Amino acid sequence: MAATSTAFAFEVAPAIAILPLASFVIALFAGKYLPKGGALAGIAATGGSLLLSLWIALTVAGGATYNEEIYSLVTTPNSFDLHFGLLLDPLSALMLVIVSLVSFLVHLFSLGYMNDEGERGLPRYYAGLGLFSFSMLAFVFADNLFMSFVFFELVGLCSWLLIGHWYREEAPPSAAKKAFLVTRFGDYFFLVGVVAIFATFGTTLFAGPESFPTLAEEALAGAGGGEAGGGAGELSTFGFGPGTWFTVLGFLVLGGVIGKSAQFPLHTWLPDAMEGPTPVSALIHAATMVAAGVYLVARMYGFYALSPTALAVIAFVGGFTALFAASMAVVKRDIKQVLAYSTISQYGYMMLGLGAGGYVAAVFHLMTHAFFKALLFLGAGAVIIAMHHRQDMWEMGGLKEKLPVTYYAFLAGSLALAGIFPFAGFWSKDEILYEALIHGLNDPLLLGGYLMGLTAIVFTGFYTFRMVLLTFHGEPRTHTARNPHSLGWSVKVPLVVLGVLATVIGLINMTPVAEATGLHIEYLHTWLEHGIPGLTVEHYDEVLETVAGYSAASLSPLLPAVLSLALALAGAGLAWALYSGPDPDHHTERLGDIRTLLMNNYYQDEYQVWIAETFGTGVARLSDRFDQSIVDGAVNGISEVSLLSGDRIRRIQTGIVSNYATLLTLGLVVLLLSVGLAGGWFL
Amino acid sequence: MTGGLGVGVLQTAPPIGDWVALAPVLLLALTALALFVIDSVDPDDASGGGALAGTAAVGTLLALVAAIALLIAGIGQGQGGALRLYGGQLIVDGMALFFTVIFTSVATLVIVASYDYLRDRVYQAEYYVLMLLATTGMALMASSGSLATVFISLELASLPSYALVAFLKDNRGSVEAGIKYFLIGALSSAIFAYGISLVYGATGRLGLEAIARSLSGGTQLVGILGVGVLMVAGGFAFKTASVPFHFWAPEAYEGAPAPVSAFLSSASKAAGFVVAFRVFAVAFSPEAVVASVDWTLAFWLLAAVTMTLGNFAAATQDKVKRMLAYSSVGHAGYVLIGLAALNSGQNGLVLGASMIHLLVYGFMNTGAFLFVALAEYWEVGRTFEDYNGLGTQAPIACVAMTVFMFSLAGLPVGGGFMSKYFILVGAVGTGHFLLAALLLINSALSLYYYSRVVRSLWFEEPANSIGIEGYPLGLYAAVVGAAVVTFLLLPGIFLVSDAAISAASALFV
Amino acid sequence: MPTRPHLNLGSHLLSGLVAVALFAVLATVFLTASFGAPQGFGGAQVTPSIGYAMFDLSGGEIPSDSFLAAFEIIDLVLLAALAAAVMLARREADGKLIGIESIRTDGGRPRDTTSASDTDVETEPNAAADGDGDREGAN
Amino acid sequence: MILELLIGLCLLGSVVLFVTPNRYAGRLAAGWSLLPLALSLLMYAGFSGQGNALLGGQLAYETTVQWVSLGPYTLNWHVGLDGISMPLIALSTVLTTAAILSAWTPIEERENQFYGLVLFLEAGLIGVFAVLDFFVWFVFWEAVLVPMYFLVAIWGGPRRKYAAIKFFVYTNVASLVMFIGFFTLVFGLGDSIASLDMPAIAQALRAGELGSLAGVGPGTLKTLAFAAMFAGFAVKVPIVPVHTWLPDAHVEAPTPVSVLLAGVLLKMGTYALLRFNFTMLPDVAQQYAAIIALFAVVSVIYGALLALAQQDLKRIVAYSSVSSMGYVILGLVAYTVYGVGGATFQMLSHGLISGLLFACVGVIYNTTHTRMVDDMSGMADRMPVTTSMFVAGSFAYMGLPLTSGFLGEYFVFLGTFHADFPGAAWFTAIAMFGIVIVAGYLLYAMQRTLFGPFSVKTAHADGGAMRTDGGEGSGSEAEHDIDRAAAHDIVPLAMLLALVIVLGVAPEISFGMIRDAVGPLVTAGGAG
Amino acid sequence: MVAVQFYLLLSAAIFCIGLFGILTRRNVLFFLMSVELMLNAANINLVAFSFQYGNLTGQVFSLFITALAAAEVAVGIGIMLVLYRNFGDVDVTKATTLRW
Repeated sequence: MAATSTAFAFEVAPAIAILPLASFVIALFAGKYLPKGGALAGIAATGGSLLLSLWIALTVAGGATYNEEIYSLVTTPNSFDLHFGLLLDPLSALMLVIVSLVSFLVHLFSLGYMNDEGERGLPRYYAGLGLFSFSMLAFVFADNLFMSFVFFELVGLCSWLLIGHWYREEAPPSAAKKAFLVTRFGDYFFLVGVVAIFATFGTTLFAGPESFPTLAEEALAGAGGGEAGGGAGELSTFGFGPGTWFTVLGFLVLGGVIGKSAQFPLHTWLPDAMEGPTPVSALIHAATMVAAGVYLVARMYGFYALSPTALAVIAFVGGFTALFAASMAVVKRDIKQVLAYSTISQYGYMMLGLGAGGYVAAVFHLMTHAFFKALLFLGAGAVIIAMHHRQDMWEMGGLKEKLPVTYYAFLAGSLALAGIFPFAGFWSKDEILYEALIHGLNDPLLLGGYLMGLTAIVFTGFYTFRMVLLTFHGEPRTHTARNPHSLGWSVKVPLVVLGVLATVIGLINMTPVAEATGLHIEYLHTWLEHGIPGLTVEHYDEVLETVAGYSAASLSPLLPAVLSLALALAGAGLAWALYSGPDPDHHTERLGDIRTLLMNNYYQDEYQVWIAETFGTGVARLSDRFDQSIVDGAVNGISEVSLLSGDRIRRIQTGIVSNYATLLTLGLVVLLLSVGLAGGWFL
Repeated sequence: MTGGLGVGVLQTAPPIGDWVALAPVLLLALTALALFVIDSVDPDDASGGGALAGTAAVGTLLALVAAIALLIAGIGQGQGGALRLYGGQLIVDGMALFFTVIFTSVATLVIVASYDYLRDRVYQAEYYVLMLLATTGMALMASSGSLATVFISLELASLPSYALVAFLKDNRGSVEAGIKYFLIGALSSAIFAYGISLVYGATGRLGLEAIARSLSGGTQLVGILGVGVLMVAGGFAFKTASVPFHFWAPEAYEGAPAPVSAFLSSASKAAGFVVAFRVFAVAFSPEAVVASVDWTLAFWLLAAVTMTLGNFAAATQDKVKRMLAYSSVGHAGYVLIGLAALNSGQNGLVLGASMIHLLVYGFMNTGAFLFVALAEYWEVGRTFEDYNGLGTQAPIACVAMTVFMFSLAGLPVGGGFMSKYFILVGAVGTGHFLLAALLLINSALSLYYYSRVVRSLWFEEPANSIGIEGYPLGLYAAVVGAAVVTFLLLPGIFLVSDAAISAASALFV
Repeated sequence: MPTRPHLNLGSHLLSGLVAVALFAVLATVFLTASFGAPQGFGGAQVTPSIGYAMFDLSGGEIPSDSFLAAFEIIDLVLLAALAAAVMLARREADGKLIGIESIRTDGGRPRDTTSASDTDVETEPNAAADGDGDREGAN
Repeated sequence: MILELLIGLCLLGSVVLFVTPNRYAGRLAAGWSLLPLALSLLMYAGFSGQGNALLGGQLAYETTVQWVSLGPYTLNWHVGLDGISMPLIALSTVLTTAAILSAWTPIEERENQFYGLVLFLEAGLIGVFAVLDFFVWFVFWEAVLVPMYFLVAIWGGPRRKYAAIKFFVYTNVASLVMFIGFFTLVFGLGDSIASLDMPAIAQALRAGELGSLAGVGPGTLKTLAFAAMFAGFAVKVPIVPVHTWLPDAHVEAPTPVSVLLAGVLLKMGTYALLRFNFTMLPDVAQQYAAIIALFAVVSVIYGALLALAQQDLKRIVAYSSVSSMGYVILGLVAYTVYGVGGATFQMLSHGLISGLLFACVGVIYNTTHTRMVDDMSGMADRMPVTTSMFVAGSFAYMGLPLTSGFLGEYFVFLGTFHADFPGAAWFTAIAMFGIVIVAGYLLYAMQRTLFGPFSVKTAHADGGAMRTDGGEGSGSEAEHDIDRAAAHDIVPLAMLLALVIVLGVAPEISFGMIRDAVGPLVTAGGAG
Repeated sequence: MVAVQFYLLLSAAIFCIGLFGILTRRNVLFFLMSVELMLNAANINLVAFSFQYGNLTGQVFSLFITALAAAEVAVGIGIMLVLYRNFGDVDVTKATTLRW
């Protein structure tokens, strides 16, 4: 009975993604005839997905896993198979729940944010949300890298659609374009990576004995064992050593990750993407698009674990991004901008965790972040509704009394974000830093990542509470803030749900506590320990140790935890000191040039825009001029020369018959001479 | 020695069958005489030229039918070999009949068109007589078996042509064209005659096969033979309007009445080629002569220069008729490839390709000039701009003209596509890549200027409203007929290609 | 009217150089050729033999190609020359040719739009031609 | 005889349309074009060919009739389909119908001639893809030029005559070059072939029966012939640097003609390259693979850069065609199943997508009378359906997954990355960067034209139909679509888009037969 | 017996004199006369070679050439007449309306 129920659960698993796809189709074609512009279909679909995901999670919790092909795009004998498949293991099951939950809540929230605000184009909006959910869910349960790429790209499309939702204005379409382009730039490397992985291993499966991480592992083992290359003999490594080549492959895929997860230097699209409706921001930044990158690394962690170089780079980039983005968040005025940079920063932590060998920690943070960041965005959305779509924090203030539900939910999210004990973010962030530290003691690159991550905590604490204080505390600074718009249930319910989760979800993996007490309460760790062989934590740890040469220094988790908590509190305290008054000053202006630098995001946008516009279009213009003048000029030149010479040639025909006779005779003489000389008549 | 010259042959009078074999020629000549009679009986021609044109057309048509019948009947082809009449002075074989078909077809078209063109003009009888005599001369050229008959029949074709070009006696253009044509023609025929005398000097013979026999053992008189051969080639170059004997052509074609231009540029050119084919293939057969007198080199040069000059000069013309005249020179260059490539193993193919091209050219070029005749009849003017927007006024004729132009350019809307590519195949197959490349360049250019006509007809708005008065039946019939044949020769090329290639191959047996 | 010839040296003679060049080529070729002894006619009667040869009759003492066909063709040539010459040379009794007014080889373009180089008989009435006509009329 | 019926139907339709009164011509043409469309789809459904047409495969719908003899060679009417030609024929019929429908609005004079020529063009295209005898094939190859010339020159834009003659002469020269190259091979084969049957020639060539010609040895002869044919076909494709006729022709051509030009005519070039160069002379192709790949990559990147510099929507799509066709060449040179098969698939896919985009531009142009990016913005406000189609088409063009555009490119990349020739991976990786540039210019164009506040700057917009005040901000989108495109404008777009998605989701529909047809080619010519 | 080369040389000279006349004189009549000279150069050859080879072909043919020359002149004179009527001159270089 249990077996059949398990089998049935896996049979219907594709419906997790297909339900939102159906809602997409319904909203697109029938949305304008439906009440709420298709929202109900979306809510029903994602609700269904959520239930199914929970069912799958329960099934997986029972120890079952699933790894099957479900739809074959192309089957080519003796060559690569392109197919869609289902890989249901603890990681994907967990992620399915997160995604479908956030998606469901965002749909719900949208009723209040979009419908109640009299927006146009609701069918388009809900269709976009549906497609987004579909793509992300399908991405999550993808069983091969090709399928991941397919849905990774679709996620990009959806982000373009949703960010550019308000297309009648100038900024959103531009932001949408930027988001798509920057991520596409990353996807270019990803695409090369997928193709190269296909070409190298002949497969892009994530799991199983024929999967590419397994093959790579065998190849490396073979290469280590025998002089002739052993297991690598089967694989074409394009003239590199297998280890080097796998690192290159890892970097290529990482390009896509950096783009989608908005890591330095491809993070510039994300703040601009705030031009989209706020629920969309919640969806993009909490659970879907941005998470996709980190999830992808986690998904193929078995492959990355083979390459210490790739891991170190991931960790360093992550740490750097965490600090870098946090510093920019400090000076922003727009509530969504602050959240945007905090998102970048938080994903930097996840990357740091992954790179530092803290697979569980990163997944943990991915989960907690999904909840508290969704919460923060939705909370910000609620504030924005209340503020009649004003987003500048300096126009707010004192909303605590008017919007108590929002305030407390938002506060819970903020505490989680800042990493204050015992909220969710504390546990997960702390674990990442701990992993980075223990592995980093043997690796300077990791240690650098750790230090940057640690420093970022201060900034995080500061900007988080600056945001909270400016928004909710003090006196209302504008008329709107004094008379905010009231909020409906559809806004409040998601906030409450997420607020609870942000508060308690961290408790599932209290590593310091577990270490200190010896209790087996690291539930997430346990959860990820089982599943498909080769995709488990144990396996990753083993590979990290044997292949990548990671070794953990033995260190109590308590001290680092206390350190990071202290830093977070210091940041928060600074914010409190500066902004707690009824009418806080613009303290950041005292930073002077640094503030300008930070407001301008270290001029990252400028150089990227310069590359894209000035340089790109410059080269394009040059090419065009070259094409018009040289290439096409040659073509036209040939015709002109022909016609000109034609005009010359016809002047031979002077009209005077004596000249004709002369030329005729001359021609004859020439003919006689040439043939005569050839035939030797004159000898 | 005595017997070697075929005195024995002198005794045998041609059997009846041989008269039958000459039926097309005889029909043409008799029609000419009949026209004289008609003219003397009814000098004022109450029918406005109808009787004359009708008689002439019927005569050429009968000759055409006779030629086709003989061709189908296999006279002079196949096992028995060519029919040699008058002691080998005249030869009836596949090639002769094939070209007779070309001449008579063109003549028929032109005569039908002339009925309208010449309406209410004087000297109609002379016009038709001259045209028929010229056709007779051409048919005889195709059948000539000796340099003597070649020369005389060439003159028979030429002399009436001079007069026909100058037919519009009070039109300066026509007269000027006539005098130029005549003067260059006279000069060329003098050179030709001198060439014949030198060939005679080198071989002691005038019969083509006799010359071949004489040369087969090699000759000491290489230089004399060489000069003779080249001068003979010059005579043919005049007739075919090949550089440097082409100077008359643009003027004559432009100045002459358009039907005469059609006649000259199609039939007369073909006549020049057929006799060149026969003389060079039979008398100066490449195997025997080319080693010392490399006339293929000469024709190679002629082909290259002719097609290039013709096409380049045509590209920038303002007047349609003159453009066609130069393009006619260009086409002569294409056909010359057939002669230039004769020294390699594919003789039947390359010569056959040239013959096919001449046949198709006979229709498409005649048709094009007859369209110009139509335009002259309508008095719309003669430049490209004057033709603007004709497509809306006279769509049928313009479709026909489009077919001609594209077919001339070698696009697959007519037989010209097939024939041009056959020539190209021949050039490539015999390794004449340079000629093939030149053909390519020239084709591109020709496409440009031919499509200028199409552009005027269809794409441009008429500058001023042209009043087209009437749709002359004869001209239309001729133009449309030529277009239909041109078009049908695309899928139906197999009707003639086998005959042409086997007729050409027969020369080399 | 032929006038008394007088030597006119000038640049137009330059083109005659081509003829000289041709002569040089011909002379070179001819003088390097070597012929055997002429066979001659051996005292046979040449003139009657020509007659026999021309009409393709047996009886000529000297061998020759047959020329009967050529003879018949030249008959046509002369006929053509006659017709051509008569047509060209004839003038109508009243000095007027019907239909000549609408000459169309110029495309029948209206005279006002033709270019300057376009010297049709209609556009530029020719004084000489007129004078010629007068003289003819006086005869 | 079914192929003859197909071609005959088109020709008959052409003749009928020429004599149809103008006011009925559009509808009759659309109706009539359904006949070949239906027939070709039936043929597609009942397709039973196996293997490659030139390499001894089992042909579908084959007929052979002797036609002419050209010296030692017989020319036959030999038609038949394999898995490469069948999809392309279906593509031709589909796009013809789409083009005819999208012509209803813009073509307002001499309709009967227009539609007659379009059907004539269709006949020519089908002939090119169906015929297997060289000379007959060449007839069709050239015959396609004529209607195209008229279509551009009569109904085109302001510089139509220049563009038309350029197209006409350029491609004609190319044909001649190719012709010479091919016949060099034919004569080099000498007595080993008795006809110009392409399968016979291909097999003889692959059997190594090429002799020497005019003192040139077989090795050099092959290379020369390959170069000549490649140059000839390259113009048609077009490959940089012989591409300059294309933007001119596209810009000046009326939109329905652009649809056909980009959709099918360019495919003639790649189809011919596949059939001739890559099937007949695989050894030369592989010997010079890196050079050919270089041309392909330059086309991809350079074409995309040129597209980036354009302001005219049609020019953008035109140059991007240059870019896209570069992928096809890259795939062909790979000699892998995915490479060659992907190239063929990309032909189909690009045909549909570029047709779709051109048709969209046409719909916009019909309303705004401008195609300049700077002249309009916010079209989405007034033309939501067209905009959606344009967006979908653009993303397909960028290679969005689940559209055929993605798979076409992806197959090519997969196939080429591990191809045998030196530097294959590098060439592929560089070519892939095209997907970034293509996204750049298409997104840029969309952002500028479709989105933002509504405005149109044009000297002769349709009077009061377009309000250029930016509109007011209330009411539903549909109400503002005052110039909503007519249904017959949208139908072809929807039709093409549907096909793009169907092929993107279920590529086996055509990739199955394509793979079957390219299989013999790559197993004989390179690694699988 | 005069060697045949000298007849050849003579004919070449006459031929080139005729040609010279054509190239340098503008009068149609001179042109016609020059052509006659050239044709007669051919006749000299024919007669000389007839003797050389001992057959009559050349001699007979020379008669035909003479006849043709007459016919040619007849036509030529006719054209000359109409030329004169149209251009008022028999100068061949005057008629240049058709060119290029």
